[in-house]
Amino acid sequence: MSLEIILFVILGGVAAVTSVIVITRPNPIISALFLVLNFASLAGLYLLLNAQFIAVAQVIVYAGAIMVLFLFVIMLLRPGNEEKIFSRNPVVKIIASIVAGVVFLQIVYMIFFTSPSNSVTGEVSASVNAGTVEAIGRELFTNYILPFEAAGFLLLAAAIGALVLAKKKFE
Amino acid sequence: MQIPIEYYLILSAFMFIMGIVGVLTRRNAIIVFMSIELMLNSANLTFVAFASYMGNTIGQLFVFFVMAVAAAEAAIGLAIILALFRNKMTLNIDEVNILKW
Amino acid sequence: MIESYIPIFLVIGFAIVFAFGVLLSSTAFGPQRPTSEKSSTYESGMKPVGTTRERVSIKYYMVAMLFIIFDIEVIFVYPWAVQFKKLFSEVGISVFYSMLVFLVVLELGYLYVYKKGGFRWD
Amino acid sequence: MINNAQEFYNALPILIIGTGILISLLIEIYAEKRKIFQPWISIIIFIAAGSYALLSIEQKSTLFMNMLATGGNVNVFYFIFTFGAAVVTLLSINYLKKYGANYGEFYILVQLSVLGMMLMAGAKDLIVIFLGLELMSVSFYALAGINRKRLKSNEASLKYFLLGAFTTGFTVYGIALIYGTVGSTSIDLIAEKFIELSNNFLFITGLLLFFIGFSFKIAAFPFHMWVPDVYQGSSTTVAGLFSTGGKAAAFSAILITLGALFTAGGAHTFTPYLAVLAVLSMLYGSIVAIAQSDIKRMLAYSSIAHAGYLIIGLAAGNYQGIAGIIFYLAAYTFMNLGAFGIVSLIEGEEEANLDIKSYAGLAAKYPMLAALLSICMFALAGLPPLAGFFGKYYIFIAAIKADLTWLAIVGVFSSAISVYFYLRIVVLMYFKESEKDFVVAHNSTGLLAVIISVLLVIVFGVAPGTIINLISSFL
Repeated sequence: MSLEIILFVILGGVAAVTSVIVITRPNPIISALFLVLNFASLAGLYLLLNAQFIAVAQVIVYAGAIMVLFLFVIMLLRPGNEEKIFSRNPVVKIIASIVAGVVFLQIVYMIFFTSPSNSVTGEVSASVNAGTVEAIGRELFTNYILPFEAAGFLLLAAAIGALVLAKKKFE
Repeated sequence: MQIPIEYYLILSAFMFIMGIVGVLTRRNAIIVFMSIELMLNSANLTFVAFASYMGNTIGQLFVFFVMAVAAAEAAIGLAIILALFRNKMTLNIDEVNILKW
Repeated sequence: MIESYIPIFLVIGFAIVFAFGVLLSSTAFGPQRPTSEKSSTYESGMKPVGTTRERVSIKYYMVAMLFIIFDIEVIFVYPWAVQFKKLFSEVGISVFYSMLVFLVVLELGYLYVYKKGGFRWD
Repeated sequence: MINNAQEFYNALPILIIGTGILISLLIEIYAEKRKIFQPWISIIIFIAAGSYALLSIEQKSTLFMNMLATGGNVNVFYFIFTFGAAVVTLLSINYLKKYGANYGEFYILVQLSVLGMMLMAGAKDLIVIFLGLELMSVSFYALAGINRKRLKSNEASLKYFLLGAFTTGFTVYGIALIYGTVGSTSIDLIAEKFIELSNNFLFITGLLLFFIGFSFKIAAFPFHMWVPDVYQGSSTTVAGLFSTGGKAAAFSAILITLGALFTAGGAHTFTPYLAVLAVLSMLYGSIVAIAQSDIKRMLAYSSIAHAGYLIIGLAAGNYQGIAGIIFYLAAYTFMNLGAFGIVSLIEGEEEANLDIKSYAGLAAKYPMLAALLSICMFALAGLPPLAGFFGKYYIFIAAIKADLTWLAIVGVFSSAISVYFYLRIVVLMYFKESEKDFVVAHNSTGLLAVIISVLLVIVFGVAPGTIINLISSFL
């Protein structure tokens, strides 16, 4: 048992369990809190995968994004608005969970069947260099300029759209 | 790398399916939205896992752009939810039904 | 590789232990003589009314929503800043222009939001 | 980036729109009389970009480090998007006042969505497709809900957003699997490795998930539930844009990826899946459209049926099919915009007169509108000699050449059903007495937009051969 395996089991377990909790809690506040934990454990997994910069970006971006989500939950939640899942139409939902389980097993089978680990060459040294800020910056500003500018316009569209839709007094 | 990539893929597939189940079974618009975030993040985990096992930067760049997209969607989605809430005072997507669904 | 993160994990572990440790030690070692008055909710001496799950009007929601967008902008600037000198000597001025275009697009968006009063408190 | 003058000229259509967005934003920030300026400036930008795209149609090249293709059919798509958006803008000038959402941002968001569509049409890399798709979708979510005070509009945008974001998840996951098996997101590389990977389950799953994401945008059958609600709830002109520009853009992205696979010899990998999708979309759309009483819902279901006809071209998996799809998209864009345009002209304040019954006896009161709407309806029904007929004709011929005669027969059968509900409106207009008394406000810009699109429909119907030859020569 190396450190890496221990960390993977802990972080992966946290990610899996919290994702279940997020979608099953009746209270959105609890869901939001566990979503934070889920994203934090994903950041840890990114570190394990030598994607240092992505891990940092994950923490920065989702700390902000989730904070805002949380705010909205507090702002919009009516007392007593907590729904009971599986109470309405329980049969349909149990069937949905069974279908989801079957699909999951199928994917697991498929992943082991194709065994991608044979086709990917695990060069640890290359991956350490691939995840640094330098490598990402180099790739982004040489080959990926068009997507980069497109992302700028995407964020502009989101800013305009958010203002148009949500500003209280708007003319 | 001691952990085979399969385990990362299975973890991300599990999160993806939890996201789908969340979208399909939950009725609160904000929780549906959180489930969608889960789906996007599971795709990100797949990207990073493949990228680092191949020693390749492109996948990590893609994660970057997916984060930008998730942020844009978060902003616009919350704005839509807020606009709806002003007029209707509900987050339950089953109560949102003047148009036939 | 992962060993190089041990200091970070140590800091995180210390933070968790410290946070929980202080809380737990105060309950473990502090004197506890609860009365009904003490264990009721503290509302500045008034009698507590209503539930705790109340809707709270948050006036700065517009700023919060726009924060997500401009947060991403900063994340994009960061790798550029780190690599700028190196790329400038290799690729030339286009590295500068590509970031200029990106910033102009988003700052125009910022200006638009500002002019339309998106940051106003209402 | 851009290295020489020629590359700059080739990139002009997309650069014009990009600069145009910034100019419109500045106008929105500073200009005093922006409400008057804004739409006209954006129309000028669209027409400039579209005309330049047509002029430089022969200049094939790839730009931005092999990220974006220009020339050939990419420019045909640019023409469709920009002129379609120009028509929508022209229609919206007076419509938005009536609808109660006369914001300058509307025009900026339309431009942003067109930029997204153009990125999708020219993409050489999955990342550009993805960002273009999202740019288009985010603008569309905002456009659907632009009338913030109206609950219907809120509801339409919420439904569009939740389902759209849900399918974005599928698209991203699909791209992740494709990337993992190929090792790159460049479409050329994916096509190169296609044969080698065609037995790889993860790769095929990735492609399927990717297409599921796009089936949503083109409104194909199992992913159609949002279409009628969103079209009904959002403003009529915007619904026209969703059903034409949005659909054309999603098809352009599918054609890019599938077209690359065709050259690699993978033309028939997805034929069974696509054929089922096509049959279900056509029949479902046509049959449910008959039962509709609201004209926007009827047009929405007919748009599902049209997605089905277009998918036949994909299932055929040959170059005739692709050329047919591009021709059909061009024709469909303008005939559908004409129909939505007339609906937006007749629509009164507070969304009155959207009932199909309102059209009874229209020919006596407004012969001009009735005649224009009849032309659009004939074209949509696919009656010769209008553009819609030739579009269907080319696609069905492609299907027969690919040994999918049964699919073509189902297509003909479904168009026969659709003739019923299109012509029902024409019959109502010409042979029924008017039940409701209402006045259609004079709207010269809107009428101009409808006339332009009807003229384009007629042009496509008069000279289909030259256009299809032009399109085929670029394949």
